[in-house]
Amino acid sequence: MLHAAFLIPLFPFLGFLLLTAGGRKLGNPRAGWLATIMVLASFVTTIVVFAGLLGRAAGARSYDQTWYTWLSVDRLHVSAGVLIDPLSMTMALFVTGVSTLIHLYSIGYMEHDENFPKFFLYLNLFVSSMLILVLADNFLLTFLGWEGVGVCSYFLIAFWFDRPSAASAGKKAMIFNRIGDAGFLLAMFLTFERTGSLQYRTVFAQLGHVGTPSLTAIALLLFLGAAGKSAQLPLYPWLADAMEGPTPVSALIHAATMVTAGVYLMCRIAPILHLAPDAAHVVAIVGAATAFLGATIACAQDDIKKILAYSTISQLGYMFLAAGVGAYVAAIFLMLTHAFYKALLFLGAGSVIHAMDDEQDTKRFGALARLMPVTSVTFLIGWLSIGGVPPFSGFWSKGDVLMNAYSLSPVLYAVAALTALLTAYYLGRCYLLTFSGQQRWSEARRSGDGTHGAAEGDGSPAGALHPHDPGWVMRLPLVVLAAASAVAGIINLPFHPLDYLERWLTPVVGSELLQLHFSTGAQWAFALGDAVLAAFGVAIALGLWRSTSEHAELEPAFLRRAWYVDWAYDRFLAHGSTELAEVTSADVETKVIDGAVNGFGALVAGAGRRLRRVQTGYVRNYALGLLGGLVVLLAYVAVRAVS
Amino acid sequence: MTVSASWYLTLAAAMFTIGAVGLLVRRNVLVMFMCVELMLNAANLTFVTFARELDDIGGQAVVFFVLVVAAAEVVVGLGIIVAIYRRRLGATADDVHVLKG
Amino acid sequence: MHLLLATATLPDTITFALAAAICIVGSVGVVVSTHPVHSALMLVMTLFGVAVLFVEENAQFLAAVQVIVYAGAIVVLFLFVIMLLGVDRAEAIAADPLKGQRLTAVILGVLVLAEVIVLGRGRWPTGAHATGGALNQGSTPNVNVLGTSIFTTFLLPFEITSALLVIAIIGAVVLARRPARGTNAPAVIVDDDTPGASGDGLGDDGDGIDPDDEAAADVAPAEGPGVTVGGGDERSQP
Amino acid sequence: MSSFPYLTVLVLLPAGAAFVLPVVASLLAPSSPQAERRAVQVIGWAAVLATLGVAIAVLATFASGSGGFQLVSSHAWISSLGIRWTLGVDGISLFLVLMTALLFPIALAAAGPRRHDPTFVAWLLLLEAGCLGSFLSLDVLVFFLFFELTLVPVYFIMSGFGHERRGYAATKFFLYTLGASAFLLVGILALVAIHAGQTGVTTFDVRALASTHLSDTAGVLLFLAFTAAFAVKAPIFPFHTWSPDAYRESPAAGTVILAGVMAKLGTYGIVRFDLELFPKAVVTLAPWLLTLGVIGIIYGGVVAAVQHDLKRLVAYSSLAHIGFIVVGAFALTGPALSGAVLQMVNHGIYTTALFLLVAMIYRRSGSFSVRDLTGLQAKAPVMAGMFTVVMLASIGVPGLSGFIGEFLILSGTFLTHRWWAVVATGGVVIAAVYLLWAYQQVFHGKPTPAEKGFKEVSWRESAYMAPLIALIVLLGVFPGPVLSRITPSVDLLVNHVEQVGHATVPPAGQPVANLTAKLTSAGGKAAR
Repeated sequence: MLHAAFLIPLFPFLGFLLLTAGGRKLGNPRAGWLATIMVLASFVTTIVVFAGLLGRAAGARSYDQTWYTWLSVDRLHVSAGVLIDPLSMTMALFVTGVSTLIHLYSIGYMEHDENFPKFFLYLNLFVSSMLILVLADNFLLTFLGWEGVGVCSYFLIAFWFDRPSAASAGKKAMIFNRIGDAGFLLAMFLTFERTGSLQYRTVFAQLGHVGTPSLTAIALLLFLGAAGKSAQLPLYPWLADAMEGPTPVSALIHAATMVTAGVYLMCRIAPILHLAPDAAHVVAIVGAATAFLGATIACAQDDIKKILAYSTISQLGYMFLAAGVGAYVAAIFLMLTHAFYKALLFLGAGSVIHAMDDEQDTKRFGALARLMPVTSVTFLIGWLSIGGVPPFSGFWSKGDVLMNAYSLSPVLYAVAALTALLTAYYLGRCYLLTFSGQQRWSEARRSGDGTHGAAEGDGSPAGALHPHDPGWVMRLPLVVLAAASAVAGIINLPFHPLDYLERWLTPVVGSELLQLHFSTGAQWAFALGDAVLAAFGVAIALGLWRSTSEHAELEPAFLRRAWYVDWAYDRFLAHGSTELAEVTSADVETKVIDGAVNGFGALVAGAGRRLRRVQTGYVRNYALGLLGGLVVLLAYVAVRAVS
Repeated sequence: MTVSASWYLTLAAAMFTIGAVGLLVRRNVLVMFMCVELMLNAANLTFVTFARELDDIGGQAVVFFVLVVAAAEVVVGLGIIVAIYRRRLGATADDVHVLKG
Repeated sequence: MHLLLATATLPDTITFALAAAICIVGSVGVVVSTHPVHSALMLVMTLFGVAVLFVEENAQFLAAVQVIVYAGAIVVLFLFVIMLLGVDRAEAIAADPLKGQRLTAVILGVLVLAEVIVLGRGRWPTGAHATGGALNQGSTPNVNVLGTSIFTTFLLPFEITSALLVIAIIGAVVLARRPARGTNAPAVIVDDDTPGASGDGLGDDGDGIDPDDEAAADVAPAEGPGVTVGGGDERSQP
Repeated sequence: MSSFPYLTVLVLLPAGAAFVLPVVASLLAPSSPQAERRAVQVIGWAAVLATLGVAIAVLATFASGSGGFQLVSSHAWISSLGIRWTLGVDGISLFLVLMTALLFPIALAAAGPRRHDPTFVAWLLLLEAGCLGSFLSLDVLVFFLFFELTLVPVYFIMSGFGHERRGYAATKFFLYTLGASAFLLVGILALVAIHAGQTGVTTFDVRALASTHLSDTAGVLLFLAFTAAFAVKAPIFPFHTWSPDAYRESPAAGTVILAGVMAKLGTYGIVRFDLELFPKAVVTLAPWLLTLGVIGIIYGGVVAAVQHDLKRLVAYSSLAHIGFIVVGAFALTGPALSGAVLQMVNHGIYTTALFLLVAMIYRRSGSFSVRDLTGLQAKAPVMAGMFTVVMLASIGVPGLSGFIGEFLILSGTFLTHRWWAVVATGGVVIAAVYLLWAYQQVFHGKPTPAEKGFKEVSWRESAYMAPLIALIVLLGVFPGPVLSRITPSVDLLVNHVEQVGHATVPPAGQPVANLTAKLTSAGGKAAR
C-alpha cells in the first residue's frame, strides 16, 4: 500500500496539468469539480498509505520511495523521492483533508469569477507543491515544494491582479519569502559541506560528526527560512497583506497549510535542534514574541480578515514556541487543531463577506446571527476553540504548549498565557461585532468605495442586501470543520492511553527535549488555569463588545498600525533600498562606470582634436616632418654605431 | 681609373640634400617636382657607384628601373598638376590644403 | 679620411671635378631660380653632369638613357607643361609664407648631409656580389652585360615596368582629359568651387568637408569660374 | 568515432549559406522581388535548421561518460605557423553548441519582417558560424578568428536594424570588445612563443599549450590578457556598460543572440582557456574574480531594480546572472563548475525567452517602458503565463532551469569560498525584487484604453516560445542527462586545475586536495 505514495502529490499535479491544458474549455464549475476530485483522490491515497504505515510496527514506520536521481554532480547526489513516516503522513493527511474541503468551498465562493479555472489550477499546483514539501526525503526537494507553495501563494494573493493592492501584496509576500529562502539555501550549503549529503536520513545519521556551532548555524538559517514562510518576527508583515487574496486562499494557504510549513520544517529537523539547544531557544523566544505581538495587533483591527491574519501569526508563534522548547508533538497537535478552527473561521468570514457583498469591515457588520445561523454557530465554535475553552480542541492543544513552555521558562509561560487570554478576547470582539449587537450594515451599504472591487462579487443589483447562509457547497465544509474543531482534541488527550498523536510521532521527533516532571495534580492545575484564562477572555469580550461597536480607548493607534512595523519596513527598508538603487543607477553606473568608458572615448577624441592641428594640410610641412624623421633615424643609427 | 667612390657618394649626398631642401622651400609644384628628380638622380648615382665598387650589374639594372619609374611618375604627376591647375588659377602647393585636420 | 684620389688618373679626376661642379651648380640652380623655365634648364644641366659621371663609372648605356629619356623626354615634358599652364613667369621666392619652413629645411638638410657623411666614414661594403652578375666581364660591353641581366635575372620586374608604363599613360590621359558636361569629374581632388562651398576649403581653416558638398561636387562638377586651358572652352560663363 | 566531419560541417554550413545567400538574392532581385524574398527565406531556414539537425546528430553521437574531446577533426591550415583547423567537442561545449544551434532558428523566427531581408539573414548566418566556430575551436588562433568574426555581423545587425540610438550602441560595443580582444591576441601570441621556446614546436592547439610551464608573473599577465577579452565579452562587472546599450538598441534577434549566445563566448572562454591554460594564475586570482562576480550579482540586481526600460532591466539582470557563472567558474570545485556550465545554457534559454517576450510587448505597444504598460495580463493571459514561467526560472525557483545551475554554483562555491557564496545568495533575493516589480507594473493592474487592441500571442510566437519554455521546465526537472555529459569534462578540468595550480584551499576541517581525496573524505566521514 505504501507504493502508492507517489500518487499523493501526483494527483493534484495531474489536475494542474489538465486545467492548464483545458481548464478554460472545461469552464465553470466543472474545472472546480475536477480540481476537487483530484485533491480528494490524493486524500484517499493518503489514507491508504497511512493505513499501510499504521500496519507496521512502531519502530519500522518509515519508508523511502525514490523516483529518480534529480541531481548528481561530484558527491552531491540528490534524488527525487518521498519519505513516508508518521510526521510526513500526519502532514499529508491534514493537508489533503483540509484542501479537499476548501476546494469544495471555493466552487461556491468563486462561482462568478471570470478566471474560475485558473483559480483551481493554482490551487491544485499549490496542493501538489505542499505535498512535495511535506513528503520529500531531502532538503532540496523540500525546498522545491517550499518555493512551489510560495509561488502559488504569490499567484493567488495577486489573483485579482487588477487591484494594485493585491498585486503589491503578492509581490511583498514573495519577497519576504525570498529573504527566508536565502536562509534555507545557506543552511543547505552548510549541511552539504558538513555532511556531504542533503538526504534527511544521511544527514541525520552524521550529525554526531558535525560540531555544535555548525548545527546551531544550520538550525538558525533554517529557522530564518521558516520565519519567512510562517510569518514570524521579523518577517511577518506580508501575511496581513496577503489577505488581499480570495478568502478560500487565505483559509487554505495563509492559515491552514502553507504557513505551517515552517513549523513542519522545525519538527523535521528535530534531530538537529536537539543538538543545538541555543538555536532551539531562539526559536522558542521568537515564537513567544510573535505570538504576543500578533495577538495585541489583532485586538485593534477592524477588517475581519486582518483580525484572522494576525491571529494566525500569533498562533504560529505558539507553534514555534512549542517546537523551540522541544515539544514537537505539541506543535504538530496545535498545527492540526489550528488548521481546523482557523480554516473554519476564515471560511466563516468568507461566508459573511460573500453575504455582505464584499464588505470586510466588522464595524459595518452586526446582528447577523439570526440571518446566518449556520455561519454564526460554526464561527462561534471556532471562537471558543481558538480561545481555548474546554472541551473544544484548542483547549487541549494550547494547554499542551503552555505546559511545555513553563517547563523551559516561567517567563515564556507568562507571555504565552497572556496571549491566550488576548486570543479569547479579540476573537470574541470579532464574533460579537459581526454577529450580535446593532445592525450597522443597511445604511453602510455600498458607500461608494470601490476598493473591495466588484471582481469578487457577483455584481448583484444594487438593491437591498439580504444576507443569508451560503449554499450547501460552502456550508458543508463549515459544518465538517466545526465538528473537527470541536472534537479534534481527542487525538491527543493528556491521559496515557489517549495520547495517540504523541505515541504516533515520537519515533520521528524523538522524545521531548525537556522531560515533563509535573505531577498529575500540577497538570490539572495547568488545565484549570488555561480554562480560567479562556473564560476570562471570553467574559471581557462579552462585557465590552456585546452591545456596542465603539471603544476607541481599546484600539490605540499603535496597535491599529501594527506597532508601526510595516511603516518602518516601508520607510527604511523599501525606501532606503530604492534610494540606494537609484543612486547606484544614476550616479555609480552612469557617471562612474559608464563615465569611465565614455570618458576614455572622450579622451581619445580630445587628443585627436588637439593633434589635428599637426595636420596643416601643407604638403611641404609634411615633407619637412619626413626629413626631420630621417634626421632622427640617421642620428639613432649613428649613435648606435658609435656606442 | 676614375676617382674613388667616396667622392661620388659625397656628391650624391649633396645633390640629394639640395633636392630635399628645394622640395621643402619651393612652392611651385613644377619646381618641387624637379627637386624630386634631383633626389632620384642622386640615388641613381649612388647605385651606379656601388655597382662599380662591388662589380655588380644589379646596381645598374636598378637604375634602369628607376628611370622607367621616374618617367611614369612624371607622366602621372604632371597629369595631376595639370588637373589641379585647371581648377585653381595660379595655385601653388600651399594652396592645396584641403586635407587640413 | 681615405683620400683615394691617388689611384685616379688626371683626366678622370678633371672630368669628375667638372661634372661634379656642373651637377652642384645645376642642382642649386634648380632650387634658386625664380623662373620655372630656368629651373628646368638647370635640371637639364644637372642631368648632363650625372650622365658624364655615369660614363666615368662604366655605365655607358645608362648615360645614354639618361640623356635621351631624362633630358630629352622628361624635361621636355616639364617645359611643355610649364608652357601649357602658362606659368612661365618669375615668381616671388624671397620669402616663404610658412614661417620657419625655409630655415628649418636648410638646417635639416645640412644635418642629413652631415649625418650621411659621418655614417659613411669607415664603413665600406666588402661583401659578396649580388645575384645580378659581375659588372666587368672581360671585353663584353656594358650594354651587353646590362641587357643580359635585365632580360634574364630581372625579367619579371622588367615586364612589370611595361605594365606600369601603360597604367601611367592611361592615368595621364584620364587626369588631363577635360570632363564632358554632366559626367563625373575625375575624383582627384575635392572640388570646393561649387557654390555651396565657395570660400571654404582654400585659404581658411576648412573645417572638414561636408559630405553633401562632396556629393554635390560629384553631380555637378566645376561650375564655378573654372580655369580655361587650351582650346575653346565650351563651359564658359553662361 | 565517426568519420563524418560533423563539426566542420556545423561551422561551414551557416558560413557557406551566408555567402551564397546574398549572391542568389542579388541575382533574383532585379527580376522578381517575390522570388528574392522566397529564396532568402528558403536558404535562411534551410541553413539554420540543417545546422540544428547536425547539432542534434552531434549530441546523438556524443559518448556520455567520457570527459575528453570527441569528434575531433584536425587539418593543416597555415602550416608555417603551426595553425591548424582543429575542432572538437566535449561536455563543456556540447550544450553550448546545441543551444546556439537552437537559438538561431528562434532568432530568425522572431526577426519579424526582417527575415526576408537578405542582408540581415546573411549577417545572422555568418554570426552563427562565428559563434559555433568559437565554441568548437581547439586551436587558439582559430578560436580568436571566430571570436572576432562575430563582432562584424553583430555590428551591422545592430547599426542597420536597431532602435533609436543604434549608432552609439553599435560603435561602443564594437570598439569596447575589439579593444579588449587586442589583449587576447597578444596573450595568445606570447603564450605560443613561450611554448615554442620550451618545446621547439609552434602550435596553437589548446591541448598542447596547456602543458606550457609558465612563471608566476607570466601566468598572471597572460591570464589577465585573456580574461580582459572574456570579461568584456561576458560581460563581467565593471566591464559591462556596453551591454545595456547594445541589448537595448539591437533588434530582437540581435539582442537574443547577443545575450543568449555571445555572452557565453566570454564565459566559455574563461572556462575553456583560462582554467585550462593558466591554472596557477587562476588559483592566485580566483578571489578577485569571485569578488567581481559577486559584485556583479548584487550590482546588476540593484541597478536592474530601478530600470524603467524593460530591455535595460533584463540586460542588467543578465549581468547578475553572468556574475553567477563567473563565481561558479572560479570557485574551482566540481559542482560549481558544472553548475556554471549548465547555467550558461540555462541563461541562454531564459534570457532569450525574456527578451523575446519584451520584444512581443514592444511590437504591440511600441514601448519598452514600464511606465507605458499596465494590466496586460487581462489582455494577454497566455503571454503573462509565459512571462511568469520565464521570470520564475530567472529568479531561480526550483523545478525550473535557473535553480539547478544557481544551486550547484552556490553550493559548490560554499565548499571553498564560503563568504562569497553567502553574499551571492543575497542576489537571489534581489532577483525577485526587480522582476516581480516589473511584472507587477506591466501585467498587473487594469489595462489602459490605449491597450485595447493588445493582442494575445500568435501561433508563430507560441511556436518559437514553446521549445524555450519546454526546455526551461525539462532542465529544471530532469537535468540528469545534461549533467551526466557535462560532469566528466568538468572533473577533468577541475583535476587539471587542482594538480597544476595546487588548489589546496581546504575548508575548515575538510582537506580538499583533489577530487578523489574529496570523495574519499566524504566516505571516510560517513564511516567514522
